[in-house]
Amino acid sequence: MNYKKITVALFLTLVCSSLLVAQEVSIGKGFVELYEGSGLRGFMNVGGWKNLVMIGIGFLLLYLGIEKEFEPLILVPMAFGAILSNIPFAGFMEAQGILRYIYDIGVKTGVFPLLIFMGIGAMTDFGPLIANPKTLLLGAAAQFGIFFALLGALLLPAIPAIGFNGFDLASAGSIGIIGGADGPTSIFVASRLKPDLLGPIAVAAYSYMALVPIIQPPIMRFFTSKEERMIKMETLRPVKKLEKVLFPLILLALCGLFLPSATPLIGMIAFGNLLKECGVVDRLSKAAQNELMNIVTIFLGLGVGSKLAAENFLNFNTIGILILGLLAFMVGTTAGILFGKIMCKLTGGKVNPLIGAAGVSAVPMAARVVNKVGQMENRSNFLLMHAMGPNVAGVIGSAVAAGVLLALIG
Amino acid sequence: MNYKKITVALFLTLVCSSLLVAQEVSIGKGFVELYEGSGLRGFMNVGGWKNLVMIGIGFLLLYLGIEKEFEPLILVPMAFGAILSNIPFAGFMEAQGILRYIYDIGVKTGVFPLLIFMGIGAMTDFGPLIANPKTLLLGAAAQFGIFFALLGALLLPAIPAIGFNGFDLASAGSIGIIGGADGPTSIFVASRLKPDLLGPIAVAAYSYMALVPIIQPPIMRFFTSKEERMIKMETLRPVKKLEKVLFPLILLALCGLFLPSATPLIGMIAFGNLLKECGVVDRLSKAAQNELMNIVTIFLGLGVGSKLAAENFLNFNTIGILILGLLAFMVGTTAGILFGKIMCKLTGGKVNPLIGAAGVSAVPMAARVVNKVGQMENRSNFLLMHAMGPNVAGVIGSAVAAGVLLALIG
Amino acid sequence: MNYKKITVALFLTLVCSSLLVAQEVSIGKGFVELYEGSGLRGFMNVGGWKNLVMIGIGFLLLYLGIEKEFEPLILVPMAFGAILSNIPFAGFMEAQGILRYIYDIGVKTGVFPLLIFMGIGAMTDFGPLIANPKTLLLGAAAQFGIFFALLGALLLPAIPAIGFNGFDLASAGSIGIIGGADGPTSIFVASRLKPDLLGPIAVAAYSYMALVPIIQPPIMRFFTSKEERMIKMETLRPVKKLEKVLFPLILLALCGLFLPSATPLIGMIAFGNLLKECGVVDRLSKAAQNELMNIVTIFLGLGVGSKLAAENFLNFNTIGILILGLLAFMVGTTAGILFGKIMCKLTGGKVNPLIGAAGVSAVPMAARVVNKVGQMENRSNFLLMHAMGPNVAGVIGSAVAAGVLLALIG
Amino acid sequence: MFVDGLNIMVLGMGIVFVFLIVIYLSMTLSSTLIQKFHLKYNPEPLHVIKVNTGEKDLVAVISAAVAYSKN
Amino acid sequence: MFVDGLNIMVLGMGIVFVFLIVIYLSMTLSSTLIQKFHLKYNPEPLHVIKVNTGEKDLVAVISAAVAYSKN
Amino acid sequence: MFVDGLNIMVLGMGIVFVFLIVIYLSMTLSSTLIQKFHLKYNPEPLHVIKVNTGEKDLVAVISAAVAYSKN
Ligand code: NA
Ligand code: NA
Ligand code: NA
Repeated sequence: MNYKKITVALFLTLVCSSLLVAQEVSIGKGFVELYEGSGLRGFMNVGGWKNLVMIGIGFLLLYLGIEKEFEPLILVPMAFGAILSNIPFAGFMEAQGILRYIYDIGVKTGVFPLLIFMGIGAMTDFGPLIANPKTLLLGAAAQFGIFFALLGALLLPAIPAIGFNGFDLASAGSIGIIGGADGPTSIFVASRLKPDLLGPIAVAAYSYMALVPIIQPPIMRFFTSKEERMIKMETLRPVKKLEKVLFPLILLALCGLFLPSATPLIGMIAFGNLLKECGVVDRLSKAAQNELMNIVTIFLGLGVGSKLAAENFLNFNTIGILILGLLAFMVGTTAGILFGKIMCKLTGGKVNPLIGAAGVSAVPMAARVVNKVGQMENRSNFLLMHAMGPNVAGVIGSAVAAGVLLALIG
Repeated sequence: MNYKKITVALFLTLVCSSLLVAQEVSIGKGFVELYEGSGLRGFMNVGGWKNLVMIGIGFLLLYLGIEKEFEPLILVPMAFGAILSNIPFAGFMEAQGILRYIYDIGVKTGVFPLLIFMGIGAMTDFGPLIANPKTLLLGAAAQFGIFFALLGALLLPAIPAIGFNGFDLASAGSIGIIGGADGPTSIFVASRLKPDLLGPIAVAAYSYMALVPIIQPPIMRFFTSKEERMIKMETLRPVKKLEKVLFPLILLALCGLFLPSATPLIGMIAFGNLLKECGVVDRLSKAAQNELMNIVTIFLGLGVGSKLAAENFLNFNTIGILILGLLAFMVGTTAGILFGKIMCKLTGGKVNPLIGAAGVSAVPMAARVVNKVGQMENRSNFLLMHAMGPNVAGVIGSAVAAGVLLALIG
Repeated sequence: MNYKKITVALFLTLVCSSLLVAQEVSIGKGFVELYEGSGLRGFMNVGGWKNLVMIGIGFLLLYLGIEKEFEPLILVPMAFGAILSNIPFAGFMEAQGILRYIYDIGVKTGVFPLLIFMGIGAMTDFGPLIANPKTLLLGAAAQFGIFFALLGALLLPAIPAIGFNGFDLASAGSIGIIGGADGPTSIFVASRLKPDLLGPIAVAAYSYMALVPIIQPPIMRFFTSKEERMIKMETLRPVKKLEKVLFPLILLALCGLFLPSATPLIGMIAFGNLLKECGVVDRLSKAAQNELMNIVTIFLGLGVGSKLAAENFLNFNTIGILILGLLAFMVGTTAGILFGKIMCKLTGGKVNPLIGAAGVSAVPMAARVVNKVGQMENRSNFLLMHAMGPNVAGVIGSAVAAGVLLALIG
Repeated sequence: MFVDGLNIMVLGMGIVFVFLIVIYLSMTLSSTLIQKFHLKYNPEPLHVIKVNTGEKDLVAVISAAVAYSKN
Repeated sequence: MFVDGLNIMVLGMGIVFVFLIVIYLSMTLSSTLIQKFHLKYNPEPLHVIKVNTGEKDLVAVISAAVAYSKN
Repeated sequence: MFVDGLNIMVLGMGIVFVFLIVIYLSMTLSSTLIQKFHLKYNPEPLHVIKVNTGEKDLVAVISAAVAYSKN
């Protein structure tokens, strides 16, 4: 059909002629404009290489999150946030940028970590802790790492030659809390005490939580004997529903009375847990555990990732934070185990000291690690439920420690 | 293994020596600081006992919500919000407090009640009303309680001796709407007319809605004879899909034409209902009913609870509000029943006057109460579906009344 | 029972006497106030008829969305937003109006379209594109409609006599992007370049996307021969999981390097897609696809609808936009098909040119239309999967085009 | 102010009744029309080529794509 | 500042231990009381006329309404 | 302004094509490398002690805890 060909020809002519006309004018200028606004050019600007390095770190975190399954739920969004916010001229952190909105609305205000805490409350069964409340002490002992790292941060001398100014008290507190082995608590405290360090602190907190199966076992074996590791514990008593319902209320009441600065964290976990345990608001409990939890996790990850800006991350502070954070973890684990040994002695060998290591929190990974280390000595030794007690106690313990820090430093 | 013991010993020495050093310095000062910031101390400050009373009220509401299942979906979060916001120094209502954000973003703006209305629209089947539209009149009559309580509020004399200044028009309108027996409507109107009274009004509205099975039956029996209560009603005609789809559109059109001040409420319920009935956007309808509804319910409860501040609640206004609210409920129920009796007469006994009581709304409880009271006289009398008509009509009726109040007072 | 009758009588007397008293005073004034604030009156004010027309358009969009199933997920909320925001005195767009909040928070900022893009990423399988990456070129060619319409918009002369001032560059770019056949991209670009035109642009974009089954087939048949339409394509090779996981990362890296202004769109789609493909964060992927997607869709629709204000819609700009948008669609389709014919020639007849039409995006409708048109010639020809490649390539292509426009005009 | 309250009461109850009666009349009218003209709600895409556009379709296509590429 | 740190450490660990011991005591007390007085968690609506008010009920009524009107 | 438009058109279509061709080349390169070196996507936790850390695990532990304590 001829008229088709004519249409096609006409169309192509139009296109070509417009190309010819346009080529005479300032296409070059437009091209330069595009080039000037490209990431390629941005990376070559002063300091641009830093963004490139941060993007590299973002991809590394992605790799760890996806391929090695290090806390992927938070690491994948966080890594993506880091990558996006370090692309030059992409404007994610500028006035109208989406990551800026997310950070300002939910991270800077502390709202997202608190909603995560509500979700954790709605997901956590405090039964094992109620059945054996003595394990609360293990959750207390393991917080020693927090204060140890705080002290360590203060001891680091300023070395102006390499641009390191030492850490002030607010920074030291934010760093110490990494030893609490609880991501949202770390983010919450850092957002209140030292938002500039939020990026590296969150990275350290989640990284070490993911590394629990690597960091803890050697320490556990170093400080315990084979006999201690083989101790079998008595089956936990059954817990009544009423005890579970009252638990969050008791927690809240005591926190309000003695340490209000910890109530944002403790209050939200108690709220979530009450939604779960009271049994008459299942719709809300499920929303807190699922819909809201998932949405907030995406946004929290992106928002925290957006704080992995080159100027805040690529400096000697970060190295200090990573080292101190690791120390905090190790010392916390050690303190938990040593206290476990004391409890073992005092109870005449009824407590397996390994469960003290779960006191750092890092729920539920630390409890599982305890179980595995125990089973390496004795396949029939099931410590999981016994380790869940100190494990959830550790969450409470680090929230309390956070409250103390916020009250004394904040 | 000796080296282990040495490590342990060294570690313990470090801990102990640091304790000794530290004890020489100002630990006392830090302790005082913590004590000064504790809830214990806060309750002993001037006015601190009021916070304690409010927390007690919070726990009472929790008890009612959980143990007695009084509208637990809203009462549990509301009670928790009240407790949290009354803990001294916890800062939930201060500039960076999470409850402050929730209140400012969703309650003060009226956004949360409107989203709840959208969800209610997506959950409500207007079929029984469409099948028997005459029951709209019952939903109109039962709104008399609103205006009765409004008048009552204006009649209360100011008694400066006890610190009661009487109610102004805006307060009276906000109080009256409690008689609408519809929580979100009450919260919406109060947030526009008199935010200071929002706390007690919301508590009164949800409490009386929960108390419908206690408040209504005596009134129902007082104003009706056994014969009236035994009246069986004709089976409702089937309703066509098209009628259901058109209903929200008609509702919206009329509301826009005659009473725009009611369109925020009516418009959102119509929107939600259209999502449900049109059948082509099930994803959105389900999101409005579930995900969004649950999340907003949690936040609305917390946000409203945060208005249960001592200074706004512990005064004679609240007593007046609780009494007037109860009156509004009772008068509304009475008006509905009396109008039901008139309809019974006019139709030659085809209408059971009991269903008039469902006109206050309090969906679906009031309709169920009608059913039960009917069955107490005659086990085979199923009034549920017949009562659903006036029941949902009551929601529309109180939204219309709210529109009138907003237009004339707001 | 006598006492009952007395109560009833007393009650009725009270009501009637109050009516009498009240009638003496300014009920008339109140009635006038209500009338002055009614929609009826509003429509009679200067310019009020325009609101009425816009409401009519809203109902028309509802009809198209519901009865004709034109993209109902977005059209139903959008139509409702248009109706609500055009009701006089209802205040949906005023300082405390819910639609104003929704628009300001999510549409003006570009947050909602970006979240939709994340959801699309989490829902899209790029497998067919990875299996046959040459189809990317078809997705590029079909973007010609964007720039054609842009040029067309600039060519329209200003006709002051009818109040048409011609389009400036920002307007032309926003109009052109309609040819990208991608709703969120259009909304995002318009919100950045020309928010005033957002309403008609969104309406045009979604309308034409819905009209793909009407607009495209005649063009497809006009530019292709029966033999071409009957071409069967080779089965696509299987795609490895690793390729799918790497795809969003490659996309992001290239976009960051060469066209940062497109990263908000491309970055969010890559993020969503990575959540889906990496397989270790299913909770988040599902949240992005469902909960978050549905909630944001409701709000985006309402927010965009709120921009269908009479003053922005009822003018000659809108007519121009509708015509230019249609042209953009048609030219884009044509360009895709013509490029398909070129590829057909170059590959010795291995590519069915029809699949070029799917390059406009409008996922997945355009791909289905290709399949149907192909099957009309040969029932056993399944082009669906082959058309999905250019189809999703079209999404990327128009996001890239959007980036160019934002970089050069924005 | 008491008189204001009385006015609001009369006006309010009046408006509520009138408005709900108007709804009643409109519903009756609409139901009558629907019955009389045998109108039906029967959403059906008006397409030259019949292609479903609802979300089921989207899911179908995506599932197909997923099914295809899972190998 | 090091002294500040030491103070915070001592005070912090002290508070953490004391606080968790207080929780421990309170839990033990509450468990004892529950055991002793045979307290139970048994949420039951207190209604003159027994009408369930939970959400299941809402769903039931609405389903009933839906079931009814689907014809 | 018409010239501006032409420029944008040429530049725009040019960039779109170049960019999508670059994606095409990168994808081809990546697919080739994957094929050549038999790379696989096989996420597996690198742990001295093998402990799964995904969410299934979390759910499992919590369910276990729930199961245990429901008596
Ligand atoms: Na911890
Ligand atoms: Na009502
Ligand atoms: Na496109």
